[in-house]
Amino acid sequence: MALRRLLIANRGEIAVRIVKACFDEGIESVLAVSEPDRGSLGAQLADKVVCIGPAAAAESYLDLDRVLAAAKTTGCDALHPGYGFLSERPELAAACEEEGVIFVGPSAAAMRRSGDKATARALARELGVPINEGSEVIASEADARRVAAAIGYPVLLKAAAGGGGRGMRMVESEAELAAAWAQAHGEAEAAFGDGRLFLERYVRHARHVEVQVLGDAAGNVVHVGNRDCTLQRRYQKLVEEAPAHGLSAALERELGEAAVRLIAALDYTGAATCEFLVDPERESAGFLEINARLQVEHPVSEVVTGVDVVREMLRIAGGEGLSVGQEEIAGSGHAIEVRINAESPPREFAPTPGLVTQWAPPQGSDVRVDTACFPGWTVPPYYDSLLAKLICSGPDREAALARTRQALRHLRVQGVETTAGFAFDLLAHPDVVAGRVHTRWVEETFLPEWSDAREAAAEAA
Amino acid sequence: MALRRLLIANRGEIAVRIVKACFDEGIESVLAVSEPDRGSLGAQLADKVVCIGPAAAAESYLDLDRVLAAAKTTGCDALHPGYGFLSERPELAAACEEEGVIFVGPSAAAMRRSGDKATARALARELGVPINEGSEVIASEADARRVAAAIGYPVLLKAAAGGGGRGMRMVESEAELAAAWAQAHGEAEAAFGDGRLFLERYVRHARHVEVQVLGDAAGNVVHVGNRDCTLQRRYQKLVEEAPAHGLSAALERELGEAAVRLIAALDYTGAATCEFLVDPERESAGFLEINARLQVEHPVSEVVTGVDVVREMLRIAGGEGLSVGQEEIAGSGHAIEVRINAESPPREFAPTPGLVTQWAPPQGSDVRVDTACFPGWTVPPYYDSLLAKLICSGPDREAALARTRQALRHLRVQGVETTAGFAFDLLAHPDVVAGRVHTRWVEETFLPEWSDAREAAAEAA
Amino acid sequence: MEMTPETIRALLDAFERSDWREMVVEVGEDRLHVSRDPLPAEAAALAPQAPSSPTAARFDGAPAASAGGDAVGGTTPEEASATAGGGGSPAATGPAAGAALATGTRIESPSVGLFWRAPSPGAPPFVELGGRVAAGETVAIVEVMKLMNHVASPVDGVVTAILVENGEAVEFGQPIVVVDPEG
Amino acid sequence: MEMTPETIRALLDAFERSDWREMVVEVGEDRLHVSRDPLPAEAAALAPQAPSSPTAARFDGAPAASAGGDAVGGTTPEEASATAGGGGSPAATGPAAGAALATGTRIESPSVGLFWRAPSPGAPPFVELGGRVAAGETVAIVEVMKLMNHVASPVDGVVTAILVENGEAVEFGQPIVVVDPEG
Repeated sequence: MALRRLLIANRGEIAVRIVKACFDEGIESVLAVSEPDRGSLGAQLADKVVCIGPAAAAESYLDLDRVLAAAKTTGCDALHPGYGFLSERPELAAACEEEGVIFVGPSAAAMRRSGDKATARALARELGVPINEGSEVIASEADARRVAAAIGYPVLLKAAAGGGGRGMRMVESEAELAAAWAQAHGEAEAAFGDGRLFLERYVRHARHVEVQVLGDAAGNVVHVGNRDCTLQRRYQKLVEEAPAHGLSAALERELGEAAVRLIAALDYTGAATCEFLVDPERESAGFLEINARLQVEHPVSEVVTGVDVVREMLRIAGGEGLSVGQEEIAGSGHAIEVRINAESPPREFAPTPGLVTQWAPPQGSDVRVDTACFPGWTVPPYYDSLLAKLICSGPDREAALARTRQALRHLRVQGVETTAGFAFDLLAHPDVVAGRVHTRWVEETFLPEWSDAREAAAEAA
Repeated sequence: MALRRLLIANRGEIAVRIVKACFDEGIESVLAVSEPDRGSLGAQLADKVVCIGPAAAAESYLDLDRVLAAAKTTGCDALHPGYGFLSERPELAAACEEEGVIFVGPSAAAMRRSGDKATARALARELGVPINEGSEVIASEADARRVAAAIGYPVLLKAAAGGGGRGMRMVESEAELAAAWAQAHGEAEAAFGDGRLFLERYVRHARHVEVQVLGDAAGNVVHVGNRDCTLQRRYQKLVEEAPAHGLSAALERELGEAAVRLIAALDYTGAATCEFLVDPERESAGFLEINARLQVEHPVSEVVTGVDVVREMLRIAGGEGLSVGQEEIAGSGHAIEVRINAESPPREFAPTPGLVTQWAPPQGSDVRVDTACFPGWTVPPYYDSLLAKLICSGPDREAALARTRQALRHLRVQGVETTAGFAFDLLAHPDVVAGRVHTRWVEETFLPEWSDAREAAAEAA
Repeated sequence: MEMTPETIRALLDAFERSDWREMVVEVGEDRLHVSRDPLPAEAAALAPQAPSSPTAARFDGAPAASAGGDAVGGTTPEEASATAGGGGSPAATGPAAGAALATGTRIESPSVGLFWRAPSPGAPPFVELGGRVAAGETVAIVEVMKLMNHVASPVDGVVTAILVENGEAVEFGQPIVVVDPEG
Repeated sequence: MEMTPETIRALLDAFERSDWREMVVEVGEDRLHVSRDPLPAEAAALAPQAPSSPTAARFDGAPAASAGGDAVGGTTPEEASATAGGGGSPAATGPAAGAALATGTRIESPSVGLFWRAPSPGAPPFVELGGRVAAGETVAIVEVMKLMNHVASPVDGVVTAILVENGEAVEFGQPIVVVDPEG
């Protein structure tokens, strides 16, 4: 039975995105907001708004009981967690099941199986999917020391409870482990209310490639193509593309099939992403993990395939089957998403909250802008700094890149400093144009060059 | 040779629409603005802005010399006039030709032939297109009296220089002629700087159906389907649809072919609209006139056919051929455009200029919003009151109507009173749902009912 | 006349039993202003507050003249009306919303949840209109998924308004009880 | 020293011949402030004024570190830079823009068009920097498609700035000449 009224337990651009999908599906949208988000764009667009707590995420967006109470007291029959916050907490899915609220996502059991890195890795091994070596959840720094020595440095410390680069640290040698452990633990605790960590082998010069998957209650599982998210800064994705460029048809097929097999084995409903590390030289891929939620970068897949991932999630949650079969999903052209953050690149990407006095994103047929920003909105200092996602497309990667740079040049924003200029320079770099990058390229190659050029220009002026 | 830099000699939503087409085509956009429009959305989005004069349209948007000087001084190689203002003035097309600026539209000669109602009518007669009886331009009220008596009352007084309902008056009897003549003349003078009038037979219970046509320099002419613009108030269109509903396939074909023949005979480049009065009972159509410019309601044709009318105009002006042939243009589904005006329906649709404190139009896959509005924009009192066009689509007319009503319910606007609530009620009326309307239905049937219901509700409260 | 707790209680009682929409009583520097409709100042406090944007009030999609009956879209005009008003506090449109008091300390809900006047069904309420309450004393419970949040009065005083019906939904920051420390 | 027309002329002359960027002379209550860069107050007056929105300043698409070379889109980074600054008055980025004067009556262009200092090529200019002008006297011509609009000074005074180069494009409302009635 189709959903009737949906609680959106999130904020920012993804709240707006889900309100839009509700509009499309004829579902009433109720947005749970924190105090400073009462006037947000999502709150303006939603059918109903309920304030659940103060600015602090721990007492609002991260408070499971309040979120659930918001759904219950407003008569919602379903809840969409968005990404981040509580989206990867099996406890929320379980509590929804208990309270008779449909969770838009996998069952608590499926989320535990997919979200637990050790289980997911074991499953991959079982299914013959090549994996990237890593540990189970680690209890203490001392244990981490032992495990890291066994895997061999460098290693990656990662949060067990969620993705998005929060609680992630590269550790080059044992000497760095103590500090990295403390930082990653604290970050994960703050972001997900769960500081558990695990370790992974770090592959140099690897690319981050992921596959978008959808599964329905009838057991149908399809993949909606792959994405490349290699351009990262401190494990925060900066730019995402669909499809991943330069992969052989065989590798693309292999990744897609592996992702479908993994999700199909999990009795999984909703959207999932299977992440892989790809070694471009050896044309090999290692499975990393499953993200059991909608991802920030889902629009690039939507743009190239025409599949509306969020609407599919809502339909699946309402018990309907997938609206498309694998044979109907064909990618066409290339799409690039650039995250526009309210940050100051010259000041170490420090957040720049404040009043947005001008906001006029470019309008173009090949330009999609997912944002919660509007002129007069004050970017609050309490949450992440994502201001907008600029998604540009073209018949091929070159055209999409050119369109993206054109769109970045035409973004009119005043009041807060943004990463738009930085992103323009990034996408104009020959290595990016040629696709010769890896997950640490921004920090190792681009940022030093970029800072030097800025300083030289400042001196010359 | 493709256009390089385009002067947009217009304002409001159509300026934004043309900036968008320039972005798509990789053309630099220069927007000519009046003093109060310096901060408009179009001015924010354009590559360059040039202020041509004060608020008064006569000294800015209607001043041919200033518009042309703006194009010349900013190094533009082309000029798009939009709709209204100077868009139907052959003098502008001629001056552009003289100055070596490409006019995005027909040649001055083609505009004269198509824009002159008598010539166009004669051409239609020659081509065997049935016409609605009317006069040539009339010199005086006395002449009008004589011509009207010959045609037979009721008659329509119309401005020779432009459309959009400006300078249009229905005259039921000779007694009304003097007042109507003065009003229509004054209105036409104010809107187009040209008070010339002509007369037309008024057909009761007729529907207004028009055909969108595009012609290129090579002589290719295609039509991009038809539109129904029957819902009008005082000859101002309120709602437009594509395709016109309930026409027989034969009549649809007849209108499309007639429009193509007319435009093909005129050596015409760019976008044109051929207007017809349709008698739905007798399934007969009479040719009215040609609008030699882009029209407000072009988006509904774009939505159902996928043809980007404005981009085609730019390509044609740059000497390229039409990107589509007639056999490739097929309508799919139904689209409805609602004009959201800054007007107060209960106060006789008086304009409501002022500061827009909230502007959050609905977001949906089947919803397109063409607007120059944004939160913090002040609707100036100097120009027309069009705030936004809400274009909703669906697989059929019923779905498109439902989507439109849903979108109207979700439009969040504060600061200025709008026609959104009025439009909602209009589109919920059984006669509109059934398509049982004519060009005077809003004034004769709907508005009296609506006012009564409002008053009754006010008393009950 | 003096604005003693008794006087206030008597006045409020009279108001409660009346069909008056609004009452203003001024005694010396004291001013009691009660209204069944939200007062301007109260209305602002009850409506969603945008730091730098207008409150999210909506176009009421179903004006008087509308025939209604829009089945597509999931939201019927009736539902649209019900949510019109900007998704503000549920109580703002509830029956108790009218009894807003301009004077006194407004105690706000610490969370989204359900508002309970008594510790358990059938038990006597924590406070009554016109009753005395000490600082730190519980005036109500806001239940968040079975978790009972006791809401304490920050001041000694007289309860001059109870703004939410027992068992109704409240949101964070919504005024629930008013205590006048002058009383 | 007194701020007579002669003094002002002499000072401006000295400034013109110097490589100073800015000059401030205060004599009693009179204050002469000349700068080759737009002065803050002047800059605001020269930038496009939005009644209720920020001025349309743009992200400069070609920062120092950019390799540039973006051919698609019609606007090269160079062109983007050239139009950056919000499409304000063309002269604001021109060489003459610097000689902005904080005092005096700013005469604005009555139209978009071309700025001419003389009635015809080769003829002597209507006014010179530091020269006297009477109210009603022509200070410049703004040509709009061959139509010569004579721009008259609204006051008697001394020409303290000519803000646009001969033959340059101007837009409506752009300050073109400054006349100090105190002079």
